[in-house]
Amino acid sequence: MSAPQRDVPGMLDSLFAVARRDLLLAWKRPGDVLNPLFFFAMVCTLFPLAVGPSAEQLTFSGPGVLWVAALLAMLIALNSLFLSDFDDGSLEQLLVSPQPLPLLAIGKTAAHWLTSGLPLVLVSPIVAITYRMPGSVVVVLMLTLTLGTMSLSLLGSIGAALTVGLHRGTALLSLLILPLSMPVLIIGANTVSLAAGNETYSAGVWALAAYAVGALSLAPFATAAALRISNE
Amino acid sequence: MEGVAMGGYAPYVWTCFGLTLLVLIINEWRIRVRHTSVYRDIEVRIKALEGHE
Amino acid sequence: MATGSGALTTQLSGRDLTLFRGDRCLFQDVGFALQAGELLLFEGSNGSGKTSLMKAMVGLLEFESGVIEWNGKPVGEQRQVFHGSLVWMAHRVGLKADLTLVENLHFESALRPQSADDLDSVLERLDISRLKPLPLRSLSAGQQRRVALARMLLADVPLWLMDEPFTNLDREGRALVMRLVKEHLAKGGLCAMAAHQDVEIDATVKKVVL
Amino acid sequence: MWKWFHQLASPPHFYRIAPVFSTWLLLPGLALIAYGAYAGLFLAPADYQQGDAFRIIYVHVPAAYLSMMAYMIMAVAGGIGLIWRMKLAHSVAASAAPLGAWFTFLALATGSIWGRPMWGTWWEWADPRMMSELILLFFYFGYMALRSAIDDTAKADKASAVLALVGVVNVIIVHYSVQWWSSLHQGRTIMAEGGPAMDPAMLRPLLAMIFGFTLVFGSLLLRRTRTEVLHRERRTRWVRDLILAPEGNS
Repeated sequence: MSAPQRDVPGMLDSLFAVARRDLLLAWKRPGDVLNPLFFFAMVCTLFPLAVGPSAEQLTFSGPGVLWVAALLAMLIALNSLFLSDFDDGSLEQLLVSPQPLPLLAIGKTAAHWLTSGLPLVLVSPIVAITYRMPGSVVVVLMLTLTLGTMSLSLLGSIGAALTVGLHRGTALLSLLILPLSMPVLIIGANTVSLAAGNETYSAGVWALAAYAVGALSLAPFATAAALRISNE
Repeated sequence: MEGVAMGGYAPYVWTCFGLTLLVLIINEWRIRVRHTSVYRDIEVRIKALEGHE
Repeated sequence: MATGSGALTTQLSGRDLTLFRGDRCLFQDVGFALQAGELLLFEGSNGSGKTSLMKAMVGLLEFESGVIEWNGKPVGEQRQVFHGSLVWMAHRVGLKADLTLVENLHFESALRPQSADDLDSVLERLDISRLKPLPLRSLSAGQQRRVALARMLLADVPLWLMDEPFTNLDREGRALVMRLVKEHLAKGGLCAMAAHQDVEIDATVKKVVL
Repeated sequence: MWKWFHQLASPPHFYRIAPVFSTWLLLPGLALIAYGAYAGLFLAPADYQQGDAFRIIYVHVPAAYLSMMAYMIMAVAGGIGLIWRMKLAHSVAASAAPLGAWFTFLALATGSIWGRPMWGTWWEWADPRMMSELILLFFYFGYMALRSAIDDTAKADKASAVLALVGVVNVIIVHYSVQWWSSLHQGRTIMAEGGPAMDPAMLRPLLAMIFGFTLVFGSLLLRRTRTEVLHRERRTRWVRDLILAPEGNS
């Protein structure tokens, strides 16, 4: 070219651009954000109906129920992570961009967490109060859910990338992601239980934080590799 | 005979060993069946395409 | 033979390219060499592997064998440089139907080097500036193609890769594409195109028949 | 050495020599299992706590061991296939998955049967080993489901290799988190910790069983892989020649 070629935009700029675009898309389609939330609320309603409304039972099963419901709601939200990008060809455009794909994957996952994990964390106190959870435990619940849903978003992005474009995607995605997410569920729910029983729970919080950091440093690479494979 | 009785645990112990044997046999059998069927599929296809016999 | 690969000449070449899809061999030992200012045409009937060849060129598919070189160096060793030098206009436009034209193009600007051209003047040239506030889903297929063309014009890259650029375009639109490609080549750019119809252009055209 | 390895990995060559290797693994493997089973059932002394029920260890531990080894083989083979584009490695990974799932199932079944006289229940949720094993089984199911959901073999190979590698990291975390969890709930384990303290008369048959099972597993894996190779290469020239001129030129 006659003029010297201009520089490629910065890597972080592209990360934020991807996140901003996905947030904008979520804003234009609020249903995609709200549906998992309604699902979360409904699963939490089903449990007292099934096992009985006694206060003792609710405080006992509360942490577990909330965590399982949050896990399932995250799973429902995951399906759409790469689906529309795959369908309209914009995934292909991301793959041939000069930006590092793991970073773009982080951008997408971050936007996904902001529109699925964060709302869950914000709604969880309301549900927790109906389960007779004391305030100090609710704080622990929100803290563990924050760290846990981050990990779930990151892990889930791997599964979503592996199954995007497959016909039986949804059921398969659960089959892949649920075993992966078990450590998060185990640590998260039991930490809240420990807090509810007035025992020391900090080890669980640290473990969740470590898991989230580990997931953040490894999962984007797996997601990027999976996206390249799935788009073939 | 005393050894076979396994001090009262015979049903458990022998079921486990039997199950193990079964799993080994099933796997061995499946491998043979699959190999034969893969081999035959290829044979049928090649002969159909190339008109042997 | 493309010799003398000086640092200043932009060139794209492929050697011994073989591609399989599943068990099926799409093509074998295809080669080409493209210099600045030249148009490369992949010709062939539907299903001959034109699209697959182009996808493999940009790295979306893997060649069974063979190598693509950009400025004399295999693209596998300089993925980011190569991707920073191209725009890929695929069959699907790759834009978000829920976002407006401007929002879409604004996002694209964070991915690739951008030319100095002003967004408004580019939209004006493509005759889509009145569509600016509309979400892409309310645009016709032909108008969406034009937005994809705007993405190409706004990127400051030497290599244009176009898969069936004339689909969904009327006669006027096709003439527009040809004019844009010609200008790009005249500026020293390169263009590779898969097309199943004849392309009439006043430039050096190399053909690969699949 | 490298050349030899490459030659071994070429499909026709592998197809030809796999049965030979397989037999040489199978026969000593079966002999070891025969000895181990006999000695374990009749020669080894009964455990002072569990009585004769402890003899289930002679099939449970090898099965559990193989369930994990198969997963490691699957992940390592997948990684090799992904990085060095070695097609044989993907065939190995594809063949190891169902075998591994079978041994995981066997470990779960024998563990559960063992648990019945020991715990008084078929399934003890708080036993960390059984839980890890169960989650491992789910991993296998996910892996095989992903493979079968993708039609294109090359794509299925790569996608499942990524999954297996992610799974390996996670299997380890699952193990520790389950252990922590069961310590909260007073988990009970059937197997005593500290293997070396075992009576040699008990340990010898166990080692023979583990080793024998490994050899038999290797033999099964080789032959499964061989069939997989034949299936994948079904359109190549060497398979055509092999099928049109059978037995004659061996």
